[in-house]
Amino acid sequence: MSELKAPNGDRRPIFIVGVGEVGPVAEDPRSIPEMVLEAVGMALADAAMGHGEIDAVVTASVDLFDGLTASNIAVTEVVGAVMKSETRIAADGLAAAIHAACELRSEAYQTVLVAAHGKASMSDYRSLTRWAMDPIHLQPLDVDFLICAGLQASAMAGADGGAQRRWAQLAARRRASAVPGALAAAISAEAVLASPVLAAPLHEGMCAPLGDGAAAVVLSVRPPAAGRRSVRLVGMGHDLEAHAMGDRDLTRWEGLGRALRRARADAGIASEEAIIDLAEPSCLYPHEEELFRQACAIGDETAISPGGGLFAGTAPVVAGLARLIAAVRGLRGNARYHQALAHGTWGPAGQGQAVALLEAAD
Amino acid sequence: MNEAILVPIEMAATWRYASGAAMERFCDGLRERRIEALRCGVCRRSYLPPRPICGNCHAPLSEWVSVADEGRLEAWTVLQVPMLDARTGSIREAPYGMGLIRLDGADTTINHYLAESDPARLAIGLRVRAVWRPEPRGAMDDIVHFEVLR
Amino acid sequence: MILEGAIRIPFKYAAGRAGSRFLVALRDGMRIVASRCETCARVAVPLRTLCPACGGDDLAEVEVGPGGSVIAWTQTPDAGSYALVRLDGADTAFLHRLVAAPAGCRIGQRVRVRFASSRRASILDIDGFEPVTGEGR
Amino acid sequence: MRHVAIIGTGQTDYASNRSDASQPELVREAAKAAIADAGLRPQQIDAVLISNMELFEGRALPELWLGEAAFAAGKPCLKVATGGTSGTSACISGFHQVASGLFDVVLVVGLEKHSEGQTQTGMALTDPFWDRAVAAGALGNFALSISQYMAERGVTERQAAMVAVKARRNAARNPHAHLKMPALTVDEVLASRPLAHPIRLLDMCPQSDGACAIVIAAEKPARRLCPRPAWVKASATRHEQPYIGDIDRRLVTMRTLRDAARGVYERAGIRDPLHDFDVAEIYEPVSYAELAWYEALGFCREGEAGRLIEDGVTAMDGELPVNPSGGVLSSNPVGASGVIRVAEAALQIHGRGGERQVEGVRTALVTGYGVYAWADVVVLGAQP
Repeated sequence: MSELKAPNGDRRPIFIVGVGEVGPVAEDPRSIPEMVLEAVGMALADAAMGHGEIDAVVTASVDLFDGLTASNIAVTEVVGAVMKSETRIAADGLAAAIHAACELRSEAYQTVLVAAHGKASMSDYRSLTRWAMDPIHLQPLDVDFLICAGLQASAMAGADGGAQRRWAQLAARRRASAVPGALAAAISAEAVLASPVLAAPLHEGMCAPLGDGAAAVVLSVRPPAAGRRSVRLVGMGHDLEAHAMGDRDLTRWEGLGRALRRARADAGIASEEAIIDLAEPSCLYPHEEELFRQACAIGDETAISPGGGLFAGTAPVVAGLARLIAAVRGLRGNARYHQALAHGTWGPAGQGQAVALLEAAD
Repeated sequence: MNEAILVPIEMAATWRYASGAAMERFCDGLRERRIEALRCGVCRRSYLPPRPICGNCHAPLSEWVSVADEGRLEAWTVLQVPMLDARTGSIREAPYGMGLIRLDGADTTINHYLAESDPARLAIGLRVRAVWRPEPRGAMDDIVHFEVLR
Repeated sequence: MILEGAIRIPFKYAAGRAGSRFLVALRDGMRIVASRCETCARVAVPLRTLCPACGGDDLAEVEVGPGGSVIAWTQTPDAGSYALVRLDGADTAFLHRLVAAPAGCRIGQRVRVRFASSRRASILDIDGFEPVTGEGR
Repeated sequence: MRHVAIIGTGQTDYASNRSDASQPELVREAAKAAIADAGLRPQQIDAVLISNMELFEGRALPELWLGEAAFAAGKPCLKVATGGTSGTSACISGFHQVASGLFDVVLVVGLEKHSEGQTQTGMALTDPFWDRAVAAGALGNFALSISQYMAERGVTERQAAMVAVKARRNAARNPHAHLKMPALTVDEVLASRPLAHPIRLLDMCPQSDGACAIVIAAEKPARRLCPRPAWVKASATRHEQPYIGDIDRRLVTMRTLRDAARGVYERAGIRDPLHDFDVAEIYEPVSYAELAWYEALGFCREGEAGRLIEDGVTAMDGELPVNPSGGVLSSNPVGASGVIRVAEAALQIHGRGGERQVEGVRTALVTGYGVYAWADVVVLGAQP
């Protein structure tokens, strides 16, 4: 492994050289391998690379959501992992990307492909999330991720009567900026409040619609070919909160605060006030975006989810990697953005949190 | 008094699996007792089951090859304990034979049941042929099992 | 083409030392048992083998509830209602169903645990929290 | 590459049914033992990795419920689930996380509680268009590949039975092992209930409940805390095509294990594995597989594996003791089995192997095996 000296100490910069995303759509008629094949093909083309230049693969998938034991076996060939190292380590694509960056930092590899897939349409996804809950004290009550989100929203709204309206307006604003053809059509705040309640105080119009998708990213310590604004992953951190809702302060995402502190320490960014030009949060509900802004101390100077974020639609497990892709595209396509933050979360009420800090290298 | 409590929970779940284009054509073929493999343009290996790409060459598989419903027994065993038949959810009684069969025209083997379940009458290299269900419906169990050609 | 595949498989999860004692106390004594951490004195429900606050594992058994106050609640069209309740004597909140509250309830509402008539050392030995009328407006 | 070492290990006892403890309580038992063995306090763990084949217990995202018991609440925590290689792959991920400089100390915990679930879950959820049509499971699939291996390499049922005997006799000196049979004989193995020709009951690994944990540290803490750190010399993972029929004569060729071993030997300076290694903990779900691995790992030439076991070369007093712990054949909580291989090899280098300690271990080989032919290889050494 050649010794590449990094500008900031012994660590080499990590470039995000290729991104590719499929969906999210309400229902993709294709098989999971076909969807992942397309996303990987897009990412490799974007990186102007072939499988021969990929040293290792990191994948994100969940057996119970795919209905398949060791479900990454379905994508081994399409991610190019035959006779190669594949690490199937995450339930969210951004967490997988963070582990891939660790593999690069360890100098085990120079270029790593990250892939994630999720098909909410192939199962009763919401009821499958019950099987992630404590089987002794929670699962027999049929508690699932949506019910946990309702409880967190309730704890945040507290006696604040205006919370629902504020959230309806935020959901309407996010969906209005979604790219045409997205999973979620534009909707007014009134229509959001008129939509059926799924888990009080959450109305259906507030909830990010779940669908099918796949995403892939190529990370490398080798600088990308010139000609386009290159994007670097400069800091990363993740965290796992306590599982029981009753053990946590539901009015805050403490785990995200810790993950961001780790990412800033990793990036050598000392001050809390480091500006973030673009944030791509992985928030399924408006109250989660408030938790996100609070935990990351993000104000109005930061552009948040220009493309609508998850409110435009998302695929489970893919969400965090899709946010990383949105942040990379944002930095590439917008000269006034220099620092971006991509966020991923998994589990009930944001129990797992991951943060990646990106920089455009002009 | 330390009673060890167990919490019973039954999992009942359903998934809607998408076959993908290649597997769909393969299953359609089975309905007419036709077996087709997909050949890799680079390494020329023809794969069963068919799939989007060749994992060795990272090349798309697009050349369909018709394959016979008989071939060579490459490996065999006889299951002597009952096993779950995941398709039906019922238990498949023992003994029953199983083999890896290289069908004439295919380069990979397929794992399927054998009619023969006496180890003394099974050996690598035997010729075997598929026994089809009377009305195939387009699934791998349209082949009931493979009989040994004596 | 789409193929439907289903499984139906029974699982049985060991509640373990702490879980078993908690569930047996529901069944036999209609008591809600929690752990008080000898290191940081926080009381966590249900009974644990480790303190969620400081990670300590020197824990004493204490009883909490049955009354408490709602810190969060939700209602679903199909799966009923749920509440997170800080039971009297506990530092952590406890999640269970909300019963006898068709119109839901409000944060801070006083509730009490309603036990099931027939109990078999399960979390379902509790029917849920029912609002206490007339106590603490 | 930044040097990393294993400085602590912890294991529960493995048994067919540990309904005395919940899954988190087993995880806590192993994690606490490993942290104490490393001379650390839980707060000094920077990140946690969990290895668990969630579907066997019908779970999704198991790290959410189990993480706290592994001291992971408030810390970075991820999970690996890649069949039998889950444990070794989680350890390799831990090596990379420490070598990355992001963490100085990482805890890896493997767990499985087969008694809580159904073994058929693994078989029921195979490819619905292909494997699900044929009820085989690991047992049937191994039996198929063994018929090829026996035909081509001439190994006998008796030689396979010798592997099973070595495993359970070694296990008798391992307090954690599930199947301790100090007086097991070859004839007893050959007389045990037939499962899938030619595999008999005692040729096959058990299903066990249990957890195993290791603590991985960067060079500075490793030297400060551990008298004889088990340094990670090299590691590699190779995955394979998805269907059993894709893999040509699986046990005979095993290209994944061969390629992983070749690369790792090169980086670790291993030229003659049979003599350069002092001990090996390899992943053998069935007796015949250990013989196939001897050849794939270069302990002997093709077709000589039978002679190796007959001549006692891999016995405790042989040239290269294989699986002093009793191996997967004696204890098999799948999500933990790969971590057990790494932990047992590290114990040998630490010199804390107790009754199963091999004399003067300086270099140890570890392998992980999963699904049809996924392979992991790790080399540990007394020097970085």
